[in-house]
Amino acid sequence: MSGNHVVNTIFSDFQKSLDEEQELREVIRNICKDVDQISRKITTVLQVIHHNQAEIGQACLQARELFEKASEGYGKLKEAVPSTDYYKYQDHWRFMTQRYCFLISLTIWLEKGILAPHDTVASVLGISAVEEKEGFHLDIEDYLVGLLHLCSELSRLAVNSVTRGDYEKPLQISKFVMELNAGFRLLNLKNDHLRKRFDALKYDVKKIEEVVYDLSIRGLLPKAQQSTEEA
Amino acid sequence: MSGNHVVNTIFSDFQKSLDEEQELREVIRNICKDVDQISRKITTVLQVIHHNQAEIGQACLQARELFEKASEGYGKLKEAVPSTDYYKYQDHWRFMTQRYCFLISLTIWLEKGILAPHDTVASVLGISAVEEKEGFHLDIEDYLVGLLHLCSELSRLAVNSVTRGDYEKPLQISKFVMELNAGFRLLNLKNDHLRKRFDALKYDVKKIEEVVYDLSIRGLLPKAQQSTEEA
Amino acid sequence: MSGNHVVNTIFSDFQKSLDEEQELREVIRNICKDVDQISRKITTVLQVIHHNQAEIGQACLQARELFEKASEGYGKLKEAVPSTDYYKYQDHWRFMTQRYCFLISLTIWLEKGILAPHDTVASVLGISAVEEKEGFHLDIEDYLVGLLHLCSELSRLAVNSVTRGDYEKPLQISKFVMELNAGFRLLNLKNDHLRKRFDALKYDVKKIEEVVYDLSIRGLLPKAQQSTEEA
Amino acid sequence: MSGNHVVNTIFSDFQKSLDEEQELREVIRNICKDVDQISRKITTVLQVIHHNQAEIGQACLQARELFEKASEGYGKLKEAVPSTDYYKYQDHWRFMTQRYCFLISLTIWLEKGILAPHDTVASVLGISAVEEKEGFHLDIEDYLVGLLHLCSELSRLAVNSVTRGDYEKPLQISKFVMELNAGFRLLNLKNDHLRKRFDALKYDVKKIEEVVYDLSIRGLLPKAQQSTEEA
Amino acid sequence: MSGNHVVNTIFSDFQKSLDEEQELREVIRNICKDVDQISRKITTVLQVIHHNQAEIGQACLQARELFEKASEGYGKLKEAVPSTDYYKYQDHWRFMTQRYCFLISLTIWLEKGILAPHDTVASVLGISAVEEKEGFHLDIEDYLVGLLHLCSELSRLAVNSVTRGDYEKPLQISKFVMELNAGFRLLNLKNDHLRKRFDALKYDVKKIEEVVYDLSIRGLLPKAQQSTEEA
Amino acid sequence: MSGNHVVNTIFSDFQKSLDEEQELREVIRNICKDVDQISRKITTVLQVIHHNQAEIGQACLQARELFEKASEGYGKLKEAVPSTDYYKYQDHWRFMTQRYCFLISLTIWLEKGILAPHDTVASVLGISAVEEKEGFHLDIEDYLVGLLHLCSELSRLAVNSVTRGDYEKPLQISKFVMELNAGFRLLNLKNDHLRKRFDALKYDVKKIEEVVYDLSIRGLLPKAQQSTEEA
Amino acid sequence: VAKEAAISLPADSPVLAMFKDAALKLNDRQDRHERLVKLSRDITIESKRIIFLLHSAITEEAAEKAVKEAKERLEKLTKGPIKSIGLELENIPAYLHSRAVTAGLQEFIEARTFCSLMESKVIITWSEVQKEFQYVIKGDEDERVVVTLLTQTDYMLGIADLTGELMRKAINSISSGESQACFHACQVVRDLYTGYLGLFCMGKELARKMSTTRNNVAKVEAAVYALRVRGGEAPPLLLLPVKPEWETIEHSDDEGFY
Amino acid sequence: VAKEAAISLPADSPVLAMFKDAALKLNDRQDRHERLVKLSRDITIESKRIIFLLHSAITEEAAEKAVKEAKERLEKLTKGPIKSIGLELENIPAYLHSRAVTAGLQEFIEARTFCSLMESKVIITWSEVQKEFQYVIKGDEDERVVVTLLTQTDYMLGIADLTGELMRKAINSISSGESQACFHACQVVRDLYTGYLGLFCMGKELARKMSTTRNNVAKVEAAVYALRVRGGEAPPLLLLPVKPEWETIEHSDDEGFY
Ligand SMILES: [Mn+2]
Ligand SMILES: [Mn+2]
Repeated sequence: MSGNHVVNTIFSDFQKSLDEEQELREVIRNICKDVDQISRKITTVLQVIHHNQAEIGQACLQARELFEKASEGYGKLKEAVPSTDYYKYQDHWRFMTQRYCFLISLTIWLEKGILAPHDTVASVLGISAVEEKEGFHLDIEDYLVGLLHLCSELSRLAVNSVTRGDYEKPLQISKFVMELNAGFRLLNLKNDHLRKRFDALKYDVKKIEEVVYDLSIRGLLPKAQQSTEEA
Repeated sequence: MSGNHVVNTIFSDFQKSLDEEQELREVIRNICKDVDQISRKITTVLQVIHHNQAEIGQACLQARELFEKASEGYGKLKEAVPSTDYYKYQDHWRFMTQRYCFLISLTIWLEKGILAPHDTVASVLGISAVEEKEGFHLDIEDYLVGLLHLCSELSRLAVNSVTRGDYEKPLQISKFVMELNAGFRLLNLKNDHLRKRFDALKYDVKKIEEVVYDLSIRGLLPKAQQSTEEA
Repeated sequence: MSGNHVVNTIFSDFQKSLDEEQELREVIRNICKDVDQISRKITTVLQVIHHNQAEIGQACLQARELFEKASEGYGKLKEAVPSTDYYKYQDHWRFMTQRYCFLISLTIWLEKGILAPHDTVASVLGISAVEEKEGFHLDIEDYLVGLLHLCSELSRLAVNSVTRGDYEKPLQISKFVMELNAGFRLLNLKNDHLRKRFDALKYDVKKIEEVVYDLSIRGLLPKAQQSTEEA
Repeated sequence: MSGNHVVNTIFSDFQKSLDEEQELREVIRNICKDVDQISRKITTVLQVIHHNQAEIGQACLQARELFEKASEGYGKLKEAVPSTDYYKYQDHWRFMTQRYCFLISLTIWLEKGILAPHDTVASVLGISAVEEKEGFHLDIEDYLVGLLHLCSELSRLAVNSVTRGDYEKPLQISKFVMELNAGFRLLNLKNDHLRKRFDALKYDVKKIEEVVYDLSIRGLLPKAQQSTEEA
Repeated sequence: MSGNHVVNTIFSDFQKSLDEEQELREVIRNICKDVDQISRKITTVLQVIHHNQAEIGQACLQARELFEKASEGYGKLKEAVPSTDYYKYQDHWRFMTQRYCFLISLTIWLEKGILAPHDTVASVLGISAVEEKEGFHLDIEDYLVGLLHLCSELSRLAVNSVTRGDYEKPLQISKFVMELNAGFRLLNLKNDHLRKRFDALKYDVKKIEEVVYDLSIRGLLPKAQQSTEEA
Repeated sequence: MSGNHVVNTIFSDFQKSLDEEQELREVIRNICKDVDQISRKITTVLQVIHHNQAEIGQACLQARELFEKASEGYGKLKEAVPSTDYYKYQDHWRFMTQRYCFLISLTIWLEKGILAPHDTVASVLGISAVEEKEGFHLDIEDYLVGLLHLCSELSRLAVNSVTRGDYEKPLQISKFVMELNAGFRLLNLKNDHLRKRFDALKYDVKKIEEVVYDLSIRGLLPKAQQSTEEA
Repeated sequence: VAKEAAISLPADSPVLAMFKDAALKLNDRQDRHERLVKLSRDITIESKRIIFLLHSAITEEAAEKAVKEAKERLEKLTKGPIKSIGLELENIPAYLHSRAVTAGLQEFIEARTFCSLMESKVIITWSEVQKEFQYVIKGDEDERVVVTLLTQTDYMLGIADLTGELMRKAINSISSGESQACFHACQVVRDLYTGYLGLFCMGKELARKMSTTRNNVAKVEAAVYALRVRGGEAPPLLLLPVKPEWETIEHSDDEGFY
Repeated sequence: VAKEAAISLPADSPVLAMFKDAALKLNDRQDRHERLVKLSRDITIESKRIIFLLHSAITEEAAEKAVKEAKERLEKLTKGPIKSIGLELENIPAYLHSRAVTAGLQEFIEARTFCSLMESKVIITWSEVQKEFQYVIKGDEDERVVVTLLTQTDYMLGIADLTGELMRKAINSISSGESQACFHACQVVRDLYTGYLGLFCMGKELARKMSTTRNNVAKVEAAVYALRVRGGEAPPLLLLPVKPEWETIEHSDDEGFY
């Protein structure tokens, strides 16, 4: 019967596309697994910043090397994912990419004390920063989530810097995070995940403020800084 | 009728196996109930560490005695559970075993300030640390969950030590937990429960770091410590 | 530092065991995927019994061939799973095995009109029916769930047979399902899943009884049958 | 410390009462398990009524014997449960009691074709029908739920009687169930469970009416009956 | 017809008992509504403790007056509920009673800083603390749930006291809650609701400990306290 | 503080309106309870149509008398409910009104064999059929649900009429229900409840068709009818 | 510090620029999402109405008329809101907003395939529908092609719901006496069910619809069963048992039925 | 029979007329419902944006500006979609469609009360808002008044959500150094919480929001606690314990803070 034949075709076509999708997902999963493992290594490498000022530079170098490797992984991903299907498979690399945005922006901050722009982060990963009809890129939301992770880590760093006797970093962090905070306030967030992360930013800001206050009250703020503060 | 006979055999066989399983579960439940009760006593005994420095040693001794008793219970359990069925009945003792791992590793830390290895904890319970060919063992996952409980308890202890005027313990705790944290970070966890518990570790770490910070900024860090830190 | 060494050993050991487990799960998943796919083919092949009497024999033959293939897959599974870990990984093949129990018992019923005993079904899958000392077996619960699926499918078949003008099959089905029903009623079930499936059996029974009733009141019952009934 | 003493007393008192309750529940559970097993046997014994007219009498006798045994169980239950705590533990025997109400009223209907009154059913179980000042009784709601089960079973019996060629029983059933239906319709039910069961009654009624209809249109109604109907 | 008579009697009897129960529930509901409303007033009155130290005494007096009124309500309840039916209708007053236990124990703690024993709370409500032979009593579980609410409220109070500049209360609260915590830890809880509430206790404990820590590290602990602590 | 005062006013105003609403709901509930009880009586009175042709007229008369009483109840309802709040409280009488629509349309069908229009049904209840900004009326959806109940009851009546030997009524019912069925097909239903009820109409139609078919096949259709059929 | 920093973010700050840019992008996304959700809602409502229209036809000619009207209205959807979706996403990754439009497209597929079945007894395929979603846009000088993405999953989800409509259709055919239509609908539902049974890795959403599909099969099979056993076709004489006397009467009238 | 009856429903059949009439009424309802849902969605989105606007102001003058803009945009809502709701329901029982508009109105209340609090530290009351929902419509010759129904429950549900915004506001004030604003927000949240605690028979929806409200109280109290104990106000000297030496350092610098 022709009707039956059509039905059969419909389902076998669909199964074929399901199989292909499944296979592709397997490929993606494997690439992501490797790239994710690298991110875990970088995280460990960068942990040192909380306990050892002297090794920060070295840690950044190591991180940079690992970013290169990660970038190769992203290259494979870019190749594997059909150019129109970025958002179809995004869940596979979403959290990982957010972590990379965090790690890269942290490294750059440690290196130069500046905010890594969206396209810089993207270029470290070897992908585009522009969202077009087709193509693999760095989603702006993932980039922003990465920045929120960064603020959280920096608030921890502010605390640990003081423990280590470094009274300058908290102020530097304070300025930087305040700027980001001001920036984030410009965003009218709807997205659930991003919004939730953003709501937590306040607590990081508060913690940093407390650290700076603790320093200021004890006259531990670096001189130059202090006079500005009192002004 | 022979068909009927087949049916009857199937169902009476099944009922028999159902009954046996039921009975075995009853036995396991009863053993676990007793062993669990002991764990609750130990928990109470060890609560004293948060309020009374002087009684810690005594508490450890008491805990040790109770571990002996618990070990007898685990002996019975080992006997009751067929070697192939460890994972069939695991849910009965899983949470309890995690609590014991916590309690034992806490006791050992209090006694010697070191991390109790997997096989040491297992031997306190009188069971093997390896999933041998056949047999009742201390699942490494349960051991690790126990360690995560330990970190949580130690972060509480750091807080309470300071209240009690003991400014050394927080530093000791800090070092210990940081090492564990570094270890955990390398793991590529899939397991849901362990993963979730692990995600909470960062809060414990942060808490401990903040306690150390509070001491540091007030110059309350023990001298020796302080110089090392600054070095 | 020795403490550090202990920590490292623990975590690298654990990572190793995690990796091994992960790998094993991957192997199991892959085998199961293939075997499961076969089960779906068989399911589709056997759907013909509802609208085409003539092709039932052919469908059974096809199913038999596919069971052979499935049996090879179970062979691999048996090899892959350590004897002590059947219950650790059972979830991977549980639903699939229940489906096979259903498909095999349906095929055997279609071929010979009898109930396939537990060990027959197991042997079609090439595995043992007994939970021997160590080893991969056909869990009796899964077998029973398969039988409940069978009753459900047969109640559908009773309806469709009549539509097709076959008035004998409903009676045959009625006898068969009543016997199974009587068997199940004796069980003191605790297990949630089996219990739930069993509770649905009464609807299948009722449906079949009503089909037989419809035939009987219209004098459509086959002769031989009718005299027996009246006797 | 006296405060501490108060606390200790409170908790040890409570643990004692918890333990006692636990023990009592264990006793109740064990009794219920046995009594429930008997009910399952009776259910199986009475299944024969759907397929074999001749053995109905015998089945009733067997059921009666088993009711005696069940009654002993209820005796134990009555003794175990304190008079003020009937409703505290009711959930343990609620479903089982409903099943007994069903089985007893079915047996009595099969024996004499009449409705077993509340107190008759209670006396078969050896318990009181009234919620006396203190004590274990047959809750009327459970009795009514039992009657609703009865209607359901009788609608099935009407169908199967016809299959068996017994054209009288459906009429007898019809009269009986219609009366019960009229009774239930007068109730202003609030209770959720009873209400829900009651809502299903209309399907049983409809089924029975359709069976009588099928007989009537084919002229299969017994003579005597037919004339009455037409009168 | 006699059958019909039986049916009628059954249903009219049942309707009568339904009506009576309904009426009783109505009575209970009305009493509970009034008593519950009072509890809400007390809750509101006592909220002042979080932001106005000076009015605490006054609030306790008001609460006491309202307890008198509530006690009258409980008197009516006691009269309305038959001695055997406490557990039948318990759901009507369960949550309300738990709230009263909380409110009374809070008031007594505010007044005298001690734990209100079970029988004291019961006597404030004018009911017995024991489940006597027959009768309305204060279920110990409800009492304990009330205490858990108390711990939660006190942890909030600890925070707000500090905000208000009262640095003594947190210590008093800390001692009190620790004792209760130790008591609860000994319990082998099965009950779901109580268990769940209990699991939340640890968060209250932690919060209070951190408040005391914050005071301690800043040298804000009242003198007497500090010396004891250091001892 | 003025802010606080405003907050207090907001809540006391709201509580006042809540109290008033609560009171009103109580009044409504009580009226509905009585009116609902009448509907139950009417249902019982009209049950006779299934078993006794001769008493149908009498039953209609009785129903009419009870409708009068119900209409008084609706009068009270109309008075009690503020004219703008019909849909605020509709849930209280929704199901009851649907039942009345069913009962009234059934009575009118029994009396005259015609469809009771919306406004007729409304006028029997003494309320308006028009939906205006304000006022108590008969919601069109409730009226339609009532008609669906009617179809269901009539399909039952078709079956029972045949049993009673009345071969004319099924045809009359068939025509009537077919018309309604055609009418309902004009409605583009979204409403969940109405849609669901409507989906069940098909089964009533099917049942009626079967009855007419059974009669036709046996030549039991009234003469006049039969010739039309064959035409 | 905070206050100061927050306020003083200078106009030429790169941080400010970055966030302003991000804000623009995020707002665009949100607004687009809202517009797409509205389009999807419109498609859903009209599709439901088309399905309703197709059900309401009882006679064959009414059906023809209904199919004709349905086709026109479906085309209006294709050339209206569905095209708008394509235009909206012309330069945007389509999957980014697939969740906004899935409900509407699924319902459209339900209507579209239902219509194709009634017209030609054949279900229009995914690629055929996808072709209908291609639009040639004429600019001032050049032409360009815009496509509204229809994922194969959305198509299959729509088909799964189609079984429900076919079940309704089948039962309706009984009450209007068209047993052939009923049998046909039944077989299509069965074929679709068999198709779904064979699927592997079908995804959560589709798996969730399986139990409804199973129920639809049961209902439609019960309907044709009833049609055979109670309502219709004379049973093959060969299978007849010894006729009881009441059967004689019955069959004497059986001639010419149907 | 069926086929015949179904088709032959004569044009003058009262049954047909009744159903045609019913179909009209039901369609009207559905269409109206759809329109109202769309209005409600629009109100929700714009209200959320207004709340966002109010949060984004950090300095006092920025706040004044934001409040001014918020008021204008709120008024646009009142005179736009909210008025449309009133007009849509001018001759319709308003409660019939209350579910269609509740989400939008609640969100509006959240924004409206948030704005009133920022403007005057006082929450605008239900009856005041209800008054804003009254519109004088000028016809050719006469005037009439149209009111958009705001149920008191919707108002209270909006206020319950307001506690969340106040909590955010409070924590934001800390990070921008305005501790007075923080204390004020804290006290308002507490007062609202106390208010809800005292409510009796508050209805399911409101009861469901209580745990969120409770969390908001906890968060805001933790914030002011931290402000006091760590970030700010010198503790009253009377309460100070014997100063350990390290405290001397600390307090020597404490002068002039804040
Ligand atoms: Mn649909
Ligand atoms: Mn909000």
